[in-house]
Order: sequence, then structure tokens, then C-alpha cells
Amino acid sequence: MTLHQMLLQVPDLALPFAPTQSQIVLAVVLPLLGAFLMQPLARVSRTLALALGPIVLAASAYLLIALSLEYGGAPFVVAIGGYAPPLGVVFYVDRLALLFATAVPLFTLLFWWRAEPDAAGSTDSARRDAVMLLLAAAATGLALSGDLFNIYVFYELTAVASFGLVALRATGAAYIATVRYLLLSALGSVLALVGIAIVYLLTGTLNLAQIAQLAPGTLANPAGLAAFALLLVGFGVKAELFPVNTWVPEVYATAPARISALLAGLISKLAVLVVLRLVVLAFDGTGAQTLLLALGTLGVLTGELAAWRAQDFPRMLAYSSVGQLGVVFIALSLPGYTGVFAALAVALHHVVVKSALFGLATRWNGSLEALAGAARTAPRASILFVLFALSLIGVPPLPGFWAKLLVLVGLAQLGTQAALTALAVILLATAVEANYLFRVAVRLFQRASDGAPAPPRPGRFDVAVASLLGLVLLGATVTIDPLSTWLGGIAAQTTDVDATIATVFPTPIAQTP
Amino acid sequence: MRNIASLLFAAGLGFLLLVIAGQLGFGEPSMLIGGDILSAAPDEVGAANIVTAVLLGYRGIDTLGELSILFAAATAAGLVLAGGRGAAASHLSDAPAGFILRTGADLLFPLLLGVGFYIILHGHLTPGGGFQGGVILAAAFFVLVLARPAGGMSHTAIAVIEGLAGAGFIALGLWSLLADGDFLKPMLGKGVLGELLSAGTLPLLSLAVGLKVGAELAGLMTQLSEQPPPELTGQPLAGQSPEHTAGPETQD
Amino acid sequence: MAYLTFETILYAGAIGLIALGSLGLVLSRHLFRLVLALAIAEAGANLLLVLTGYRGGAVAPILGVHQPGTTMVDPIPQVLVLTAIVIGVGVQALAVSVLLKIYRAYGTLDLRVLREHLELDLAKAAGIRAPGSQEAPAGERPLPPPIPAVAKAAKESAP
Amino acid sequence: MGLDLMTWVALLTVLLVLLSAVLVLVLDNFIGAVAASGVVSLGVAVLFVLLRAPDVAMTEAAVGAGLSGVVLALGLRRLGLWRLDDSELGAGRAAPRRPGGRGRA
Repeated sequence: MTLHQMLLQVPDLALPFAPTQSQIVLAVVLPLLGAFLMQPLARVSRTLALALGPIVLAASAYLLIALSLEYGGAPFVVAIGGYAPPLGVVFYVDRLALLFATAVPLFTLLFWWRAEPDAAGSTDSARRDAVMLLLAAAATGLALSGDLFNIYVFYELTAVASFGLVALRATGAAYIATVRYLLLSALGSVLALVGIAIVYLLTGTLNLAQIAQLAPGTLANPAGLAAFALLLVGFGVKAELFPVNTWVPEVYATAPARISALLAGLISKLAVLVVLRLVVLAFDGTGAQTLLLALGTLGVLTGELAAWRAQDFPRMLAYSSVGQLGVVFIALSLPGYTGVFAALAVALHHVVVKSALFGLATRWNGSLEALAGAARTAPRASILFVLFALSLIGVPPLPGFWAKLLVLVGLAQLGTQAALTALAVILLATAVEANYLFRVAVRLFQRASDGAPAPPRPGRFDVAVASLLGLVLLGATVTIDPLSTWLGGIAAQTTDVDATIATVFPTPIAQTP
Repeated sequence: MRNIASLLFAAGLGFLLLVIAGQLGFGEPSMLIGGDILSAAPDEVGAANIVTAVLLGYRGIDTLGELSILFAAATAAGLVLAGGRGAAASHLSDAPAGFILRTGADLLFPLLLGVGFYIILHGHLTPGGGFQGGVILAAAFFVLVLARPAGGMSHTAIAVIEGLAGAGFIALGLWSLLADGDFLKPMLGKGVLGELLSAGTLPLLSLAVGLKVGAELAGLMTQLSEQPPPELTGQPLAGQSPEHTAGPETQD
Repeated sequence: MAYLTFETILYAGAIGLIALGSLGLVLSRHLFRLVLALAIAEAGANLLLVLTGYRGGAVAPILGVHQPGTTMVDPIPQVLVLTAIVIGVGVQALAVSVLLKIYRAYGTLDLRVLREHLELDLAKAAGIRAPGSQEAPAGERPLPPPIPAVAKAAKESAP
Repeated sequence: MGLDLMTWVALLTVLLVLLSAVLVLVLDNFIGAVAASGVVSLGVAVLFVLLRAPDVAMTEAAVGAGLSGVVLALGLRRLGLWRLDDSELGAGRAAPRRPGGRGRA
């Protein structure tokens, strides 16, 4: 039996609590409830309040995994409040949504605990835990929602929760970074809201499946393209899209590294997921593709060049993250199945790699020079860094290579001038990437100069998380064949727009008002 | 450099909006789902105010998300304002209010409270509802804080109310999930359209929204008003070292 | 005067507010002004959204006030705007809180000056030896403890 | 001109709102700017009434003009910006001198 079959097969596990489909809302609602009750609970018992977050996240993860096992094959729809779509809000749960939704509580748990012991009082600790839970709830909702405005609400919640988290270090620099991030993000939200207004005016609905149904007749025009541009820039702020990514280096350099790991790793991919849904369902015209290709290419170019010039570890990672997400946007510009497949591959690879690398940056938060000779004191972390760097560059047996190859092949097949330019840029960026990552790797393994302060050692927990993610990466290397079949299946299901519409509206609804 | 990029961005935005201006038909919306909701809402939800019916019924999860955003903003503001110093420096700023303000507050507080609850509980009948009434509740509470800055109860009360009101909203949703299989489905009878006791659980949801919004906003304002004024903080604290004292340098 | 209809006037108003707000966000260098500009842009977006649901000659979507069967405006954009307004004020309050902390830390809200502070602080925290700098890397630098005046006042207010 | 009353009111309100928005951006006095932003909110609330959105108008008036004004005024008070004008603000703290001249963008 191949892994692919194993992943698709419905196991006969006797689950102690078998959730029904509509109970998937609990994955969003339980963290919200936990967040609301956190501060009152902290006044009663500090221990209970400390345990509440992990318990709620574990319950949420369990629920989503159980649902994936039970209903993981075919997509289904949950109408919230029981109002039939398109009148009410729906959660559209396909394999892609379940994959990302399940990742949210798991990754939040990985980066849940603070690196520094809690200096602040219990009020502060409860507040921080509450905001973390809100972030998890919002990100889960972002993965599951099938309604444009509902997505906007969850996106805003993700944004506001991350403002609170990136300011946690309470330094002046962190506050400046936070307020600049906040203002840019709020401008993006205004633009996204204008985009939503235009889409609503053109189609008369907010349900994504119904928008997909109406899109050929209503959104394939300049006004539709304008709406897409506004939505893209709006939701692109969190996805580190080129012109609206100025917040990335300063925020990731000033926020606690584990928060950066969560934001750069998973949360940015959920914004990508929103853009992916929009591209697949509503805006698959050439105009939208050209826009994505152009912004993605500029992102790769600016990100990797800035990473090459960066002098400190967190900002190097931040700029490299901008470049990697540029590749994701380039992949999304490829039409249909190819694009979604390639984009998912690059995005998932980046989730694993960047989460681990930012985790290591909890202690390696200084300049690159200070890392000289770190392999002597922290051999495992150094070896892990090299592993992730190799995969990030795209050295053959590792998954990063296959992900990048998918994009390159797709671009070559498209063969237009712009696509070939993008291809050249990605290759150039790979060379730049190899240069700066090797520079760090060499520095890690060189002898420290005499008299220099000992290079910092990453904490045991961060190394454990990185090792876990490294194992995931190696596992993916070994099982690359079934894995790509599995991912291809997800991409095929995601791009099957007719099936999506049929799932949300089992009985066809009126096409025009 | 960055300014040029920003200007280009603003110009692009303006151009974009101008281009679409001619294409959009304002004044004749398609009413694709709007029309359906207008005809279905009285039967499905039972609220005379259809905006409230959509807000708490059809799009109830949006409202829950929006309450969470307000909660996140208030909590994050609390984290920020308390950041770096352990706990908030409380009640430094304002001397006890004068007699007139205190008497005024005593009169105003119950009045605002009454108006707030009236608006909240009539949200399914007339314009208004949880948000609007909640703002008035927050104003009532803030008047009290202004008049008696040293009321130590406020923080605990706000934290408890905001937590329990939010939990109450979710609990109503969970009740219907367990009893009927759908989250946030209206429970209880719909009643007679236009009466105070109608629209099922909608007034209860409205109450939860009102209390939550009121508590969040009151908390935000209290936190802001308890910050020490600048004359107490005196000189700027961080970001200074000898080299910082040179004059501004032109950049960009 | 064919262009001066009710809808086009409101559309122009909404676009004007969004444009003015964005312009303020782009050009202004004072953080407090940026927060105000943001509120303007938000008001414009909200106006545009409500406008999408407007229908000429229709009444507000409340039953029992008008004759049954009267055409009503689309309620959905109104709901979206209600949500957006409340989100906006939450974000604004959070922004003001961060502004207070920035002002306390640096004594200015001028964005250009703050950006230089930010670059310098980041370089210092990361231990990058900027050329000409005599300082040793400072490592992470939390806000210093409250200054004596504040501590004194706190002591006095405590019972 | 063939404009009915509602259109006239809309036109005047829009002009008032846009004028106040410009004032928000150019007034040196921050109290004035906050007040102008309150006028923007009130004007927009009037427009919401004209657009048959009484719920939104109530919210905008309560939140935009009332609450937001209080939050901003509290902020101004705690920032000590009650009287200062724009030109003094930038000079409140001197700029840091970047050692070694030009930094990275």
C-alpha cells in the first residue's frame, strides 16, 4: 500500500468523540471561547489559565484531525446558523482547507510557550495567551471560510491579534515596527474593503462559490480586475506581497522569534490561501495572472537582494521569506492546476523551513558575524540550519528542489516573455540565495577568532522543534513520490470549480438576479 | 525612494478608482442575495429590523468575529500599555473630579445606562442594537470613571463582563449546535413580528453584543485615561545615547 | 448636469475620502496625523460600501414602518459597514496606545526620525557594529524603568 | 437646476465632508484636526441617513464622532499635544545621527 492510499483511506479508528460535520465550527469557536474566558479564569486560578490555551488548541487539533480522517475525501459545506447558502455564511471544507486548518493549532502549540520565563504579572500572561488563541481561531477561520466578507473579518482578527503579539518585547523599536505594520495593514484593509464593495456591486453576492458561478459574466472586465488588484494588495499585506511588505524585516526583527516563526511560517500562508481561493474561483483572467507574475517577480528580486545584504540573522530570514513568497505568487500566476500545485508545494515547504529557522533565531538573534564558530557549541542546530538552507536553495534530493522545479517547469511551459523573465529571476535569486546561506553556513563551521564572545546557543526546545520539522523535511524527501500524488490530488480538488459550485449549491440556483 | 514608490502607489490607486467609476451602476444594485434576504428574513428570523436580522442571524459568525477583533484590540492595547513596566500605573493622572462633574455623573450614569439597554433590547425592532447601545453603555461607564478616577473595581468588572458577555454569545451558539445541529441557529420561538419578545434568541445575542462592546470600549478608554500624562514622564526615556543628539539629518 | 446625480455625488464623496485618506497616509510624517488619515479613508470605504446597496426610491430595511411591499435598500452592505466601523475604532484605539508608548520612548512622533531610531536600535540590538560607532552591542534593550517623577507620583497615590 | 432636495443636501454634505477631511490633513492644531475628523464622521452619518441606512448612521455618529473623538482626545492629552503645533513636534527629539552616514533603505 502506498502512502498515498494510506492518506486517502478512511481508517476504522474508534474515536472517543466522533464529531459531526457541522461541529467543525468548534475549531474556530473553542479558541475564541478560551480567549474570552482567559482573563476571568486567571483571576480565579493562574494554573488553570496557563493550561487553558494548550488544552483548547489540542481539542481543536483533535477535532480537525478526526474530521479529516472521517470526511477527508470529499468536500462538504457547513452553513452557519443553518441558513442555506448563499444567504448565510458558509464554511467550505475541502482537503486544502482541512490541511491548513489542522496545521494552525498544531503550529500554534509548537510556538506557544515564551522563550523567556514570564517576567510580567499574571494579567499580562493571560492577555498574551488570549491573543495567541485569537490568532489561532482567526487563522483557522481563514482556512475554512467560504464567504468573502467572513474572510475579511477573520483576516482583520488575524491582523489585530498579530499587532498585539509583535509588540510583546516592549522595546521602542518593537513599538515603531508595530505601528508601521498596523498602519500599512489598516490601509490594506481599507483597499480590500473597497475591493469587496466592487465585487458585491458586480455580482450581488459574497458567497465565494456563487461568485465563482457568476464570475465569467460579471468579473471578467476592467472593474473586476480593479477589484482583484485591490483585494490582492489588501490581503497581500500579510502574505508579504511586494509593494506592501515593508513591514516584514522590522517586525520579524523586533518581535519575539517564536512569534516571527508563527507569522512568517504559517500565518502568511493563510493569507496566500485566501489569494489562491480568489484566483481559482473568481479571478482567473490573464490580467490577474500578469499582475501576480509582475508583483511576484519584483518580490523575489527585492527580497533576495535585500537578504543578501542583511547583516543580522532575523532580517536575513525575513527578507528571504519575502523572496520565497514571491515565488509562491509567481506560481499562482500559472493558470489552473499547474499553478495551484506548484504554489502549494512552495508554500508548504516554506511553512516547514521558515518555522524551524525562525525558531532557531530565538537565540541566534544577533548579527551574522556573532555566529562564527557556533557549530562548536551548537552542532545540532548548525547541522539543521545547513539542512534547511540546502532545501531552501533547492538542492536536488530535498523537497525544496521539487517545489522550485514545479514552478520553473510551469513557467517554461507557459513560455511567454514575462514568464521566461520570471524564470530567469528565480534562477538568479537561487544563486543569490545560495551565496548568502552558504556564507552563514561557512561562518557557523569556521573557527571562532580568539577572544571573541562565545556564539549563542539555541535553546533546547527550539532545537527540538527544528529537529521535528527537519524530520518532516527528510520524511518528505523519502516519500516525495506519494507526497506529490497526494498534493496533486488536493490541487486537483481545489481547482475543480464546477465541483465546488455543485457542493455549495446541490440544487442549481438562479444565475442572474 | 520610498516616497516615490508611495506616490506611485497613490496615483495608481486613484487611477484605478477613476477607471472603474464609469463602469459601476450605482443606484440599481442587483440585490441577488439582498432581495432574497429581504423576503426570507421575516419568516426565517422574525426580526422587524432586517439589518439586525442579518447581523445576528445570517451573518452571526461575522459579528462574533468582529467582537473578537474588538476584544483583541482591547487586549493588545492592554498588553502594549502595560508593556515594559509590569503593570499599568493606575490613577496617577487625574485629580478627583469636582463636585459638578460628580453630581453630573451621578445623574448621567443611570440615564445613559437606561438608554443603552433600551437601544440594545429594541435592536430587532428599530434602528440600533448591540453595537450602538454598547457604545452608550461604554460612555456611561466612562463618565463614572471620569468622575471617580480611583474606583479600583473597574478593571475586574470590565474583564469579567467582557469575558462573560463574549462567552454568553458563544454559549447561545453552542446551545443551538448541541440541540439542533447548527451553530448560532436562532432558538426559542419567533414570536409575533414587531413585538419586544420576538425573534427568538436574537435579543439575547444583542444583549451579549451590547455588554461585550460596552465592556471592551470602556476598558480601552479607561486604560488610555489611566496613562500618566507627559509632564510626569518628563524626558523621553529610551533611544538616547550621546550620539543621538545631533540635529536631524535629511534622508530620502 | 447629467453627471450630478445623487449617486455620483456620493460616489465622488466616497472616492474623495479614500483618496484624501490614502494621500495623508502616504505623505504625512506625523504618526498622529496618520491615524487621523486612516479614519478618513475608512469612512470613505464605508460610504462606498453602503452606496453599493442603495436603490433609488427605496426605504430603510425595517418592517412595520412603511407599507408592506415597499421596495427596500439592500441590507447586507449596511451590515458589513456596521462591522467595519466597529473594527475601525478598535484598531484606532490600539494604534493610539502604541503611539503613547512610542512617544514615551522617543519623545517624538515624527515618522522619519522614528525610522532612523528604528534602524539604529535594530543595528544595536543585533550587535552590528555600524562604522564609526564606539558602542559595544547592547543586546536586547527593554524600556528603562519609570523615571523618578513617575515612581514618586505612584508612591504618593498608593495608600 | 433640476436637483431635488435630497441631492442638494447630499451635495452640500459631501462638500462639507471633503473640506473637513482636507482640514484634518492640513490643520497644524491637532485638537482642530480631531474636531474636523469628528465633522467628517457626522457628515458621513448624514449621508448614511440619506442612503436609508439608519443603523449605520447611528453607529457612525456614536462611534466615529463620539467614541473615536474621545479616544483621540485622550491620546492627545496623554501625548501632551493639546497646544503644540506641527512644527514643534518633529523637533521634540533630535534625530539620531546615523554613524557612518547612509544606511540601508
